[in-house]
Amino acid sequence: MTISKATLEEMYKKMLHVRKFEEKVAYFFSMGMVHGTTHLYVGEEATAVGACSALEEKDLITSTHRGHGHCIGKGIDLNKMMAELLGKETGYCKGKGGSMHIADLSRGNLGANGVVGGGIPIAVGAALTTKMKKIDRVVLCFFGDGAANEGSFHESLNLAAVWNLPLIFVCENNLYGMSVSTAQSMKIQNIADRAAAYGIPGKVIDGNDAVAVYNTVMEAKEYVKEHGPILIEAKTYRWSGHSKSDANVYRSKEEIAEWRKKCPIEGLKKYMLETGVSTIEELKRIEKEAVQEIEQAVEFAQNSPYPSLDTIMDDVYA
Amino acid sequence: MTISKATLEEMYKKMLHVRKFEEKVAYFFSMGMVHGTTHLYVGEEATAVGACSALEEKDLITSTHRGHGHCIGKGIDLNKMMAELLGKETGYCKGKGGSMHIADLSRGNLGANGVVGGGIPIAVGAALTTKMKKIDRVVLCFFGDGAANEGSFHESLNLAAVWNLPLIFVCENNLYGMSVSTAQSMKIQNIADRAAAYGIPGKVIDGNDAVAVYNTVMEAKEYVKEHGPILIEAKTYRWSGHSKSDANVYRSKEEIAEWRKKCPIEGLKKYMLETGVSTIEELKRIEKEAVQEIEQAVEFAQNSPYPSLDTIMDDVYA
Amino acid sequence: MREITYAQAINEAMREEMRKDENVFLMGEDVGLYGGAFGVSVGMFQEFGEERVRDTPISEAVIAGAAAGAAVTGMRPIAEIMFSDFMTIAMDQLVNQAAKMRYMFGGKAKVPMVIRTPGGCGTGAAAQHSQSLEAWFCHVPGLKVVIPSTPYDAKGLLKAAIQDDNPVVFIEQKLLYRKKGPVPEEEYTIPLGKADIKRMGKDLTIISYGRMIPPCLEVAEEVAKEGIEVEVVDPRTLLPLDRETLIASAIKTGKVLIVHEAVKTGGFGGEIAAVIADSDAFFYLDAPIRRLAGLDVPIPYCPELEKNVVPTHETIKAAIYEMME
Amino acid sequence: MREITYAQAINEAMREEMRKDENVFLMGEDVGLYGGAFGVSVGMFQEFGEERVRDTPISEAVIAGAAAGAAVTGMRPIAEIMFSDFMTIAMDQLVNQAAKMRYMFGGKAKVPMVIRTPGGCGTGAAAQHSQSLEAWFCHVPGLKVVIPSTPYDAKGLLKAAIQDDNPVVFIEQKLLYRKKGPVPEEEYTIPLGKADIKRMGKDLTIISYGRMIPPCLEVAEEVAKEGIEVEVVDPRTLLPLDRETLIASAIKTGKVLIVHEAVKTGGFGGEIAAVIADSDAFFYLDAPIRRLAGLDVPIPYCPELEKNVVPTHETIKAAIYEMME
Ligand SMILES: Cc1ncc(C[n+]2csc(CCOP(=O)(O)OP(=O)(O)O)c2C)c(N)n1
Ligand SMILES: Cc1ncc(C[n+]2csc(CCOP(=O)(O)OP(=O)(O)O)c2C)c(N)n1
Ligand SMILES: [Mg+2]
Ligand SMILES: [Mg+2]
Repeated sequence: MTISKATLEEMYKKMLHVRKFEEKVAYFFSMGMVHGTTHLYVGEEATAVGACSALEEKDLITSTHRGHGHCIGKGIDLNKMMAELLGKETGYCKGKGGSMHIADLSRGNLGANGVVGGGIPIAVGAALTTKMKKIDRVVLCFFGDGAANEGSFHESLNLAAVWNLPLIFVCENNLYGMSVSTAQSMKIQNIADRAAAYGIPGKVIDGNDAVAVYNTVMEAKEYVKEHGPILIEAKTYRWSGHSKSDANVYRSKEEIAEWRKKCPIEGLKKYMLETGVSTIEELKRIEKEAVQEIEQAVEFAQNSPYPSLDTIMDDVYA
Repeated sequence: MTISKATLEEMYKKMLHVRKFEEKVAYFFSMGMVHGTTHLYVGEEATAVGACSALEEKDLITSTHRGHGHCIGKGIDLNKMMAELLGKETGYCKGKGGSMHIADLSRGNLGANGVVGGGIPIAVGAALTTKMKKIDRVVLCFFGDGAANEGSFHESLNLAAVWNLPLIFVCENNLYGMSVSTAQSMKIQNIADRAAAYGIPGKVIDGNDAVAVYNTVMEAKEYVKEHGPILIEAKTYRWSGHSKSDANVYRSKEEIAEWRKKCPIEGLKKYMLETGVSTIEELKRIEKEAVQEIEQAVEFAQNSPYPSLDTIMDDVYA
Repeated sequence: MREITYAQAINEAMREEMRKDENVFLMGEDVGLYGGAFGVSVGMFQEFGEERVRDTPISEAVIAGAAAGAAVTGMRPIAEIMFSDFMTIAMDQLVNQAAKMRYMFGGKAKVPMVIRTPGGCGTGAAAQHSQSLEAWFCHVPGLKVVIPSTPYDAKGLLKAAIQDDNPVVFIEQKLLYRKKGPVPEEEYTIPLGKADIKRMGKDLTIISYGRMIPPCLEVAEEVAKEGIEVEVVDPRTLLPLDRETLIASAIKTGKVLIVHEAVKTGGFGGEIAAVIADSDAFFYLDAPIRRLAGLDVPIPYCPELEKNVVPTHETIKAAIYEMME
Repeated sequence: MREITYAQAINEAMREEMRKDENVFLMGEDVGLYGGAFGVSVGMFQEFGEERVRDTPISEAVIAGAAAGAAVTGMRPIAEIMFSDFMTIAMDQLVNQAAKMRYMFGGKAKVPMVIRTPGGCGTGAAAQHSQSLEAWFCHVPGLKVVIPSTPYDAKGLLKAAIQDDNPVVFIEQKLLYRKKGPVPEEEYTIPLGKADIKRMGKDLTIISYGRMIPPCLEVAEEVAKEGIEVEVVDPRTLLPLDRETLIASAIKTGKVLIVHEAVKTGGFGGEIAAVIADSDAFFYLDAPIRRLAGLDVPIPYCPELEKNVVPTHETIKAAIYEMME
């Protein structure tokens, strides 16, 4: 499959958005300007952006606690996203959700999720709607390697398989679920092998290669519409600690350094230059725009008001 | 492996006990003499008895809602078992548990379970005790094909695998979980194939062949003590409806008739006669004893008093 | 008026809503050809087919979660959990997902789903098939909780629940499934959140719900012969609770007896008692607020024990006499 | 006396019991090298090794179930569930299995296990990481439920919980983890089921627990300067509840204010109010029983909203003034 220049540049920009967004978030946290905790997506950009870029706006995703990459990948208003992070009234959730609950139903993002594995059954339901209403779209469900050990993973893959739902399961295997490595939490090498337990195909890909992720999801879309779900395992790595309070005692400096060398953004850049899709000047311009857009989002967010106390009881019931 | 005559005769007798016990229970229900519901084990005798006969008294089992066969297989006081079914004070649970909660901790039966899949995590815990206390025994966990779709199945097999616990998982695949067939509830042929998802061996056997079940569990015992868990899938069939209130609309008469031809008790009898282990007279004597013992149990149960109302608050806390 | 059973009333409610709105569908374990463990969905598979009456694997977590996911994307699922005891397996999806989506997302999501599940003891099914767990759900903002006591209420409330844009836990009562009562053939719904005074009286208020209503009404008739006029108030919807009606009755009679089958400690009776004790009714009460509820034990198997683990005709009557002294 | 934090007190309790009894062990997500999400088990992996401080996969159902299975076969597990919100995933194993085994089996089983889990909001973690679900567990016969408010109580109660032969849900309070308090170096335990009067007073009784105790005590000191003597009673163990101490205090002061962080509707405050309203204290009360509790909403993210979703210093004080009018 050849990917158009526009798409590649869009992917490049979104990956930069993710990277820059997360750098801002990390900074805010380090300055105590943000409340709560957060889970940075740095290092994994190719997975979210590659996968979501293969989707159309009408396609749906469910996301995770580490959801910023998915949000940006699926197309989001960066201003509202940053505002939500700062708990502002102008945020996606009017300041009530924060990092772990950003959702953009209008663009097919059914929401991040604070519960590991919590979004998987919801994706099944969304795919069920898709099938029952005969809508021409797919649902893509992100979750981590850790989530693959939750009962919800099992029940969901099985039900989606039995009902032949148009659902792409994307396991972001970043080798750890908080501090526990996949070697400690499962006795298998590839989570994709679990697909066989449900009679569906499983595929392992390089989650740091945006083009590979894009192409795989592109193919998967056609497959799942006809045959039911598929499980894609994207091998990747998070550069930062699990959350803001992580001292990283369970990983070696060497391991982290090794993976930093496989930077997904550098990888895509190299690909675009080597294949001659874009010139270095074009990419520089994109980088500059990306940085500016994040700065704008920060400004928007910082200038936005907090929600009024009067809103505290709003929106519990429809 | 050759099985001793004593063991084969013991197995034969226990399978008869199960059959006769269940016939009594069915009768009691039809007469409205028993409260509640019950799940008969008729047709599946070879699985429970074959598996448990390969265990020693110190080995542990966890059982299911369809637990009568496991109870008898693991060695039980038939009187107390029948008394429990009738809700009597002399029953295993002093009349508080009934059919779905018979447990005999003194003989290693950790209990039937009213929750589908509910016993699987408990087996993991029992196997963990076994490992931590370095006890030379195994735990055997029974569950149905339906239970294999519960999240608890997934979490349990994975944890047992990761911790290398001495645990034999025995899936009694009787082709239905209540009215829903395995063809409708999973997209795979063999549940044993799910073992690969946890990096453990899986094996399909004929659950109506007591000798095959016995031999498989015998081998598995050695294996799991050294290498961690294994998943055995025993293909079998329940002759009766799911529970007392089942009109059997979801199964054909032909299918039931076909399986009745594969009667596990007849099968063992034939094996014992053909291999010359026992004579027909010997088997007849065993049959007679078995019937008598069940009659005795009925008499014991019927003559036992109901628990006094004073006991209603007892045994909530230790 | 024609009489139908509580189970039939539920069946009719589902069918009527499914005929009207193609987004409504039913899913759960053995709800299809089998017709549901208690026969509640009998015939629906035949009428609507396997797409709209969906048998699921035995997987309560994904049943609830898929309902939430389908609801938030435009369907109006009805999910059956075969026994309310197994809601334990579905709690994350119900409580952390379905109930909270709307608030967490700043009001942008709508989760119109109903979980139907039978509760209560009395069928000899022992500790894991007999619980009354309504109090748990009432502690979850974002949910609505309904527990009907008559065929009429069951039908009207279920139709309202299906039409409601929020996740509703609809708790059915096993022991009422076969009980008959008048149900009109015409279309009607009963608004969620409105209590019903099942019997008027001036001497004492019983607040009860679900399958405890019939014995409370029987006892009320009996003591009426002795001149004690009991008012029986059935909230029907526990969340949101119609506090006004409850408080008004307490003010009127000055005596409140709360009756439920669920275990007393931590039961919903505590909420009711607290609402009254913190209201104006406090100044009108002339006796402590009594709770007559299930004993604080798991449900035992043996019929005699099982029968006596929850309030009975006798204990309800005794409580009334005691309070009238 | 030396002062240590609430988290350290819990850590000490576990270590002391693990040193004494080799059947005691800890398991949970990231409890090992990482030391637990809140650092509660820091250093234990180093002291006891990976066999006795066990990291698990992210699988709450089997964590609870394996604890039950280990307990019934002779171990005394302590299982950590990282946030009490995720107890939703472990409910079947806790409620249907661990809590009921003994009764269902006619008294033959013993299930000595502790589930430690942090509850409460205030950390900016929003709706799925901030709930206070103690009321649910209190509705389950067979369980014990503990929720300590000081380092001293945390240590003594946890040691008692580990020594107890029943399943105990031990709810820790995130916002108290870093709070220091006096804890003796000598061995001690605090019996489960005994309330503690944290402050004596004669004018009004506050019944509260967990992380609401510190603001209640502060406010009590403030209003004492104005001559209002508030008694602050901390049940510490919610199940079994020390009804006598609560009732006695209500009789003494005639005014009861219940304060908890959990959502008001269906919260444990209802149970407390009901116990008092159904006791002799009823005849001594000179004001309605007030409940000051969390608003009936999921926990919002934005700090100002989050802070005001639960009782605060100001609202506690206002409630006292109102009741003293
Ligand atoms: C049900 C549940 N259990 C535990 C947690 C705490 N927790 C949050 S993220 C996380 C690790 C998740 O690992 P994985 O699924 O691999 O995602 P990653 O963080 O690596 O992206 C844990 C244990 C949670 N949020 N939900
Ligand atoms: C968690 C749970 N869900 C549903 C049920 C109701 N139920 C009881 S047995 C059964 C079928 C179980 O099927 P399977 O595991 O194959 O065992 P079998 O009955 O065939 O022996 C069902 C759905 C239950 N007891 N527990
Ligand atoms: Mg991970
Ligand atoms: Mg089966």
